[in-house]
Amino acid sequence: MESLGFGILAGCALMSAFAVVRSANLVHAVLWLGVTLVATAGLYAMLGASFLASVQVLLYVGGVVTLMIFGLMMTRRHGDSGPQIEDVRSAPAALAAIILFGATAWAVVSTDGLDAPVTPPPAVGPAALGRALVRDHVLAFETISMLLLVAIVGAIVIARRKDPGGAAAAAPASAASVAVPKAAE
Amino acid sequence: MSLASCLLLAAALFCVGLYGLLARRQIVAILLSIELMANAANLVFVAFGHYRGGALGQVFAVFSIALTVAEVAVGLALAMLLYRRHGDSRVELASEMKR
Amino acid sequence: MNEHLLSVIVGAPAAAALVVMLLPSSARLGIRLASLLGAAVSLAGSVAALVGYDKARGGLQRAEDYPLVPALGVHLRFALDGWGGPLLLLTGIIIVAGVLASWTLGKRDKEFFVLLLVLVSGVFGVFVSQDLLVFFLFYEIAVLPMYLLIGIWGASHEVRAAGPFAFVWKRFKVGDKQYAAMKLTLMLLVGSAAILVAIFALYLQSGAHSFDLGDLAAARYPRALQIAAFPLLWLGFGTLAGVFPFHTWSPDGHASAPTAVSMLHAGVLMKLGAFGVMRVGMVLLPEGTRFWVPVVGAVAAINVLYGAFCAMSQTDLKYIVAYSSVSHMGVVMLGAATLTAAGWNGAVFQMVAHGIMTGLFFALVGLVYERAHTRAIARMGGFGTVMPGVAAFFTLACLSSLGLPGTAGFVSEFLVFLGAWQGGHLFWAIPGILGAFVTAIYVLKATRAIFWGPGPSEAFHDLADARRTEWGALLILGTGLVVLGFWPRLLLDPIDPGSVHHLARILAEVAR
Amino acid sequence: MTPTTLALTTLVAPASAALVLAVVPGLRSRGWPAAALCILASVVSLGAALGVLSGCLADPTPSVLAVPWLRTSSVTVAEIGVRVDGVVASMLSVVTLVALSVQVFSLGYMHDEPRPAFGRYFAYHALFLLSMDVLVVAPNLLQLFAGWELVGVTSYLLIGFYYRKPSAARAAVKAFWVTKFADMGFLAGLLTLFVASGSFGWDAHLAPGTATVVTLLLFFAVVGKSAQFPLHVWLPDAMEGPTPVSALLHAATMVAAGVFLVVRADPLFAQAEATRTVMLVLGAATALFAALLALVQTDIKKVLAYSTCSQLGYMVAALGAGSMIGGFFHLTTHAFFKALLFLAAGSAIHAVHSNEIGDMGGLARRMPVTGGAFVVGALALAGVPGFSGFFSKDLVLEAVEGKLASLPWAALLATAFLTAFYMGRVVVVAFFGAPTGEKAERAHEPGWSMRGPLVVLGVLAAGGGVFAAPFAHLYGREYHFEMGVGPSLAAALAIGGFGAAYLVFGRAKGAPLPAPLALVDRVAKTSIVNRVYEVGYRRVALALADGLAWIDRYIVDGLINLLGYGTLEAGARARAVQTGLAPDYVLAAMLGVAGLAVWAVLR
Repeated sequence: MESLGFGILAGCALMSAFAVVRSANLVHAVLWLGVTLVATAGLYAMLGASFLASVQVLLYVGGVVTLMIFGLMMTRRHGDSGPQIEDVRSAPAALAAIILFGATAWAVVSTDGLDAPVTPPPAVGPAALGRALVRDHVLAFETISMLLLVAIVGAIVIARRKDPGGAAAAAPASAASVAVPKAAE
Repeated sequence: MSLASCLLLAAALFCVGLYGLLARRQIVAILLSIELMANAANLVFVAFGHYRGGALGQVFAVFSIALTVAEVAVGLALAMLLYRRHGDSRVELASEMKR
Repeated sequence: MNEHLLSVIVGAPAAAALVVMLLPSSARLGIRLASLLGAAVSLAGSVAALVGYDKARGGLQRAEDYPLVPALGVHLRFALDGWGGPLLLLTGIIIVAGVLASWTLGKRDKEFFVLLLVLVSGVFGVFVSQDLLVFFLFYEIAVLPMYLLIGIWGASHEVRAAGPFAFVWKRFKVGDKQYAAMKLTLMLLVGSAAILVAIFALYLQSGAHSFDLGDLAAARYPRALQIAAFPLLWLGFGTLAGVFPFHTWSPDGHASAPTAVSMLHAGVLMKLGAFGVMRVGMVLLPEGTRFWVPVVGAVAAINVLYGAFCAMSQTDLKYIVAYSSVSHMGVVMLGAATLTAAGWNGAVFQMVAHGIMTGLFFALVGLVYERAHTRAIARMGGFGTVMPGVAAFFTLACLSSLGLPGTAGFVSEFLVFLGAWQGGHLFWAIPGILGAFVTAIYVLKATRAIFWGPGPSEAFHDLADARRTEWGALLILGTGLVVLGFWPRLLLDPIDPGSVHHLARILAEVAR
Repeated sequence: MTPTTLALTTLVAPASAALVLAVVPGLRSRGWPAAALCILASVVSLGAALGVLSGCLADPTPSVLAVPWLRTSSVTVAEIGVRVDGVVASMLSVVTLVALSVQVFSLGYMHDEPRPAFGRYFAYHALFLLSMDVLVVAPNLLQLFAGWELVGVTSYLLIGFYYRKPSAARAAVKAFWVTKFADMGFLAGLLTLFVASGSFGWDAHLAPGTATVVTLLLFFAVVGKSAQFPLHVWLPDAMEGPTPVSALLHAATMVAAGVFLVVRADPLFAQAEATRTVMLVLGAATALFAALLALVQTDIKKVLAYSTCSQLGYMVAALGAGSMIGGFFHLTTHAFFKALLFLAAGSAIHAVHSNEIGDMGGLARRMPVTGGAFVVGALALAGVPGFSGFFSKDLVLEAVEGKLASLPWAALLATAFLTAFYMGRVVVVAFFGAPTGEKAERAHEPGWSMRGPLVVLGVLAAGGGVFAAPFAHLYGREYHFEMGVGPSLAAALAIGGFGAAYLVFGRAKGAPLPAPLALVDRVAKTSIVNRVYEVGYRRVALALADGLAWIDRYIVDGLINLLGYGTLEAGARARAVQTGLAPDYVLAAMLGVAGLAVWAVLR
């Protein structure tokens, strides 16, 4: 029963991954990504990482995918909805991917002793995970939070519109626009 | 539902993401592919966490997710810049360094 | 314990360079005096080292040892052997004369003197360092400033594109000072690369776990390695010594270099190459030496005649002197190839004698160029009337370069030919003697073209003779030539035990 | 004062004079002080030389004072110093005496030179005397070689004294090149001698083969320095130098250095019969050849130059015949009368301001001392009995008589006649008959400084024969003279020569040359030998030099440039790989990873 569930989820994940990569329309690509993430979340649940599954769904699918959509909207030329993608290096890219997959697959298959313990060890619940996070890896935990903060501030600084008289959709938030000389072309 | 199968799945996902990274021209599509590859990596973490025990797997997964989010944020900001500068978000445009 | 004379000699120019760096570039006289002081201190030190060298005891004296990288066995080890004294003296004389000769330097004199002094402290280092890696380090310090010195303060001149490789002129302008600097540095660096390979081969093979020349010499190397390593050292150092196929940097380099730089380079640096070949190449690899000596001798003979003939057809004064350096360095290598005490004494003495000769030549050429602003001897003529002093010293330098007894040139050439005769290498000695004759031809041909003949053409009738500081350089070098020519034992006495000391090991190996 | 210290003073005096003149330019540029210093040095040197001579006559045992000069592997290879024996004593006296008289003569002759040039002239003279003395007193062949080359350089400087004249510049360089070319033989001979005998001394016993090689090489140098046949071309051109220089260097002392070398190294030459035969033949040939050329020269100095060549041929022939005394005594007497002739010619040139004997005429009446001196010199040179030349030439002829089917003897006899003939011609044309132009008219006797030396040398040239006996005694040989068939034949030829000259040139001024002389004149004008050297220098040496220089600049250097060019081209092509597009780089990276994975798997 369990392996059936795994099969479905894996197939669904793989299929949607292909869709992300191959779909001509970017919006479809983003949505398919959402599907892949949900499928992986399912797998997490099956692997006993229920908390992670929920985080995955909540944060990844909710946050990242929506953010992607926004990004997509912002960087698309007005009104052209045609197939934007013309991939150019698909042949060598595919070759590299296949070779890499072949090598890793062969490695996984040929190393025996992967499934040595018959009885799976006790599952790690959210409490255990929380304790591990806060007690054993507190330093990493704090650094990650710092990193997130830096990333967000950086993103804002990078994407801030420099010239006050720019395109009409000037974000109301940037009222105090500093008179920064126009970036030299 | 053995560890090997999980690893195989992760490898497949990773390679698909890699293909996307190499083939796609839009910067957003590339970001998506990177998401995919990161996700595959998380899967491996969780799988080993599950089959070998210990919280370490999941801890890594959490951190990895956090990292990926940060990366997407900055990525999109760069995409905005590229779009604003070149009017399109194809990645080949950013080749001023070569001249 | 540690004597400090040698480190003073090596350190003085470097310290002077430091002082000059701190001086404001407006303090023109201060810069020159500081440089002169540094040079004078090292000259005085060299004289003290030469005079203080105990000839009876011979061997290495005034040793100093400061561990640098003990893990690898690299020690900053200075010591004075028979050869060191005279060569230090030569370097001291040339640097003092060089500083005097560039007293009236125009642009950016601060950097010029700093580079010059760093270069010369490298040269001092090479002549006294007993540790192979430190030897190589000082060797590089001596070679690298040349690029800037020629590239910035040099002079360009026109070389017509011709011959099968004329397309090269599309890519870069031959005869340009940057071209000359680049070619000189690149060729010497390729040589240094070969040397480095050989050094590491020796270090690893010797198992002595130390770079000391003594230990490396004591170790026994397999014959195959010696035969393979010797050409590396010979051609590596030989490039700097102007060995035949790799000498082409010398004419361009010296023609483009400013006076003091070509004095130092032709006068001293080329001796570094020959010194390297003998001190490192031959002493450490006796069997390799014995195997390759016929080739070394033959190439040296070619060097002598080839250089002399090339010099005969040059129309540019600096090119004549540059090619004559190639020819005279051939004599040095010829002496080294004889593997006899007389030959080696002659070779080292020729290093000193030729160093002084070329120093004098380039100083004079600098004077003539500074006044007449041309180096084409076709346009010169009758300078004897306006510049009797320069004419007299030029004739003296010419006579010494053609090997007139009573000047230093004769002693060295005579000893080298004597060594060649004793070694039975007639095939090298005959071109050598012919070379001396051909030298007489081109040298006097140039003197006649420049200084003799009716009064100077109207463009040059106002040329002045040498002035105060310029006389200094000429006098030092001129008297050096005559004194060494009249009483060579001043230098031969220390050189002789040095040669015997180094030769003993080779002859023992060769005899076995 | 032992003989060696005296000999040392002959070196120290000119050396210090030359040093002072070199170091104190003021002294030299004012002229007269330099002349005084140089002449003082010559007087001291002459005094010392005469002291050495008298010492030697008392006890002729040789003594040496030498100090090690070159040492290799702490063994003395060569010494420099002073050696005194019969040969040195006589040569030293001759050299210093002639040098002093020439220098005194130069006071008058060079009087109207600018002051600095006048000073420089005497500085060169001091240097020359030093070099010649170094050569004469040399204890071994190496120091002799050193003096040999130094004399060559001073000859270069003195010939080129009027360095503004291009012809003088060319002559000076030519002289130096030819002698330097020949000196290569000397160096090679020295080295072979050292390798064979372990020292540079001349009394070593060598294997016959080596002895011949060494002596032939040394003789090659003699041919160059003493202007024997193939290498004589530089001597006539050397007349570009001032006449006193020609008198001192190119008549009496320097050119005789070659003969002196053979005399000095007599023990070596004794071991090589082959070389001696070569010397005999070449000497005789040069004597005849040069005498013929002297017949047709119009420049009085050129006549004397070829005459010197011819007389040197005499000396070389004598030495080739094995008679050291003959050669050396002829050298001594020749030094006196040839210097006399040159100085007399100089005084005539100084008066008439032209070298051409055509411009001179009937000078004897206006310039009795010069005329008388020239005539005495001519008679001595021709070997008229009673004069010094007669005795020394007789020794030479006596030595050469029986050798090689007496062909050289016949040649030398013919030369004797020709010598008398061409000297007769010069005497008749220049000093007797009617003055040819107003310049000859106004000729007047020079001051005492020029006449004094003429008188001294005249006496020596006339009475030189009297020295024959003590001269022989110096070398422990007996000399007695009796008027046999040989000497009378030679005397007859000499007098006959003069008579013939008077007949041919005596009466008709400007008469066309008789048939045989015209032929010789045409041959001489072609100067084939000179042209051979010219072609050799231009076509061969310079062409080879230009060829090698071209190869060096465009082939050897070209290959190095090619390396540079190749690197730059390769660099340009490699740059194309960097497209500047990010995806390309990522793709390349991933292909690398894939490759690594495969490698990891297959390993």
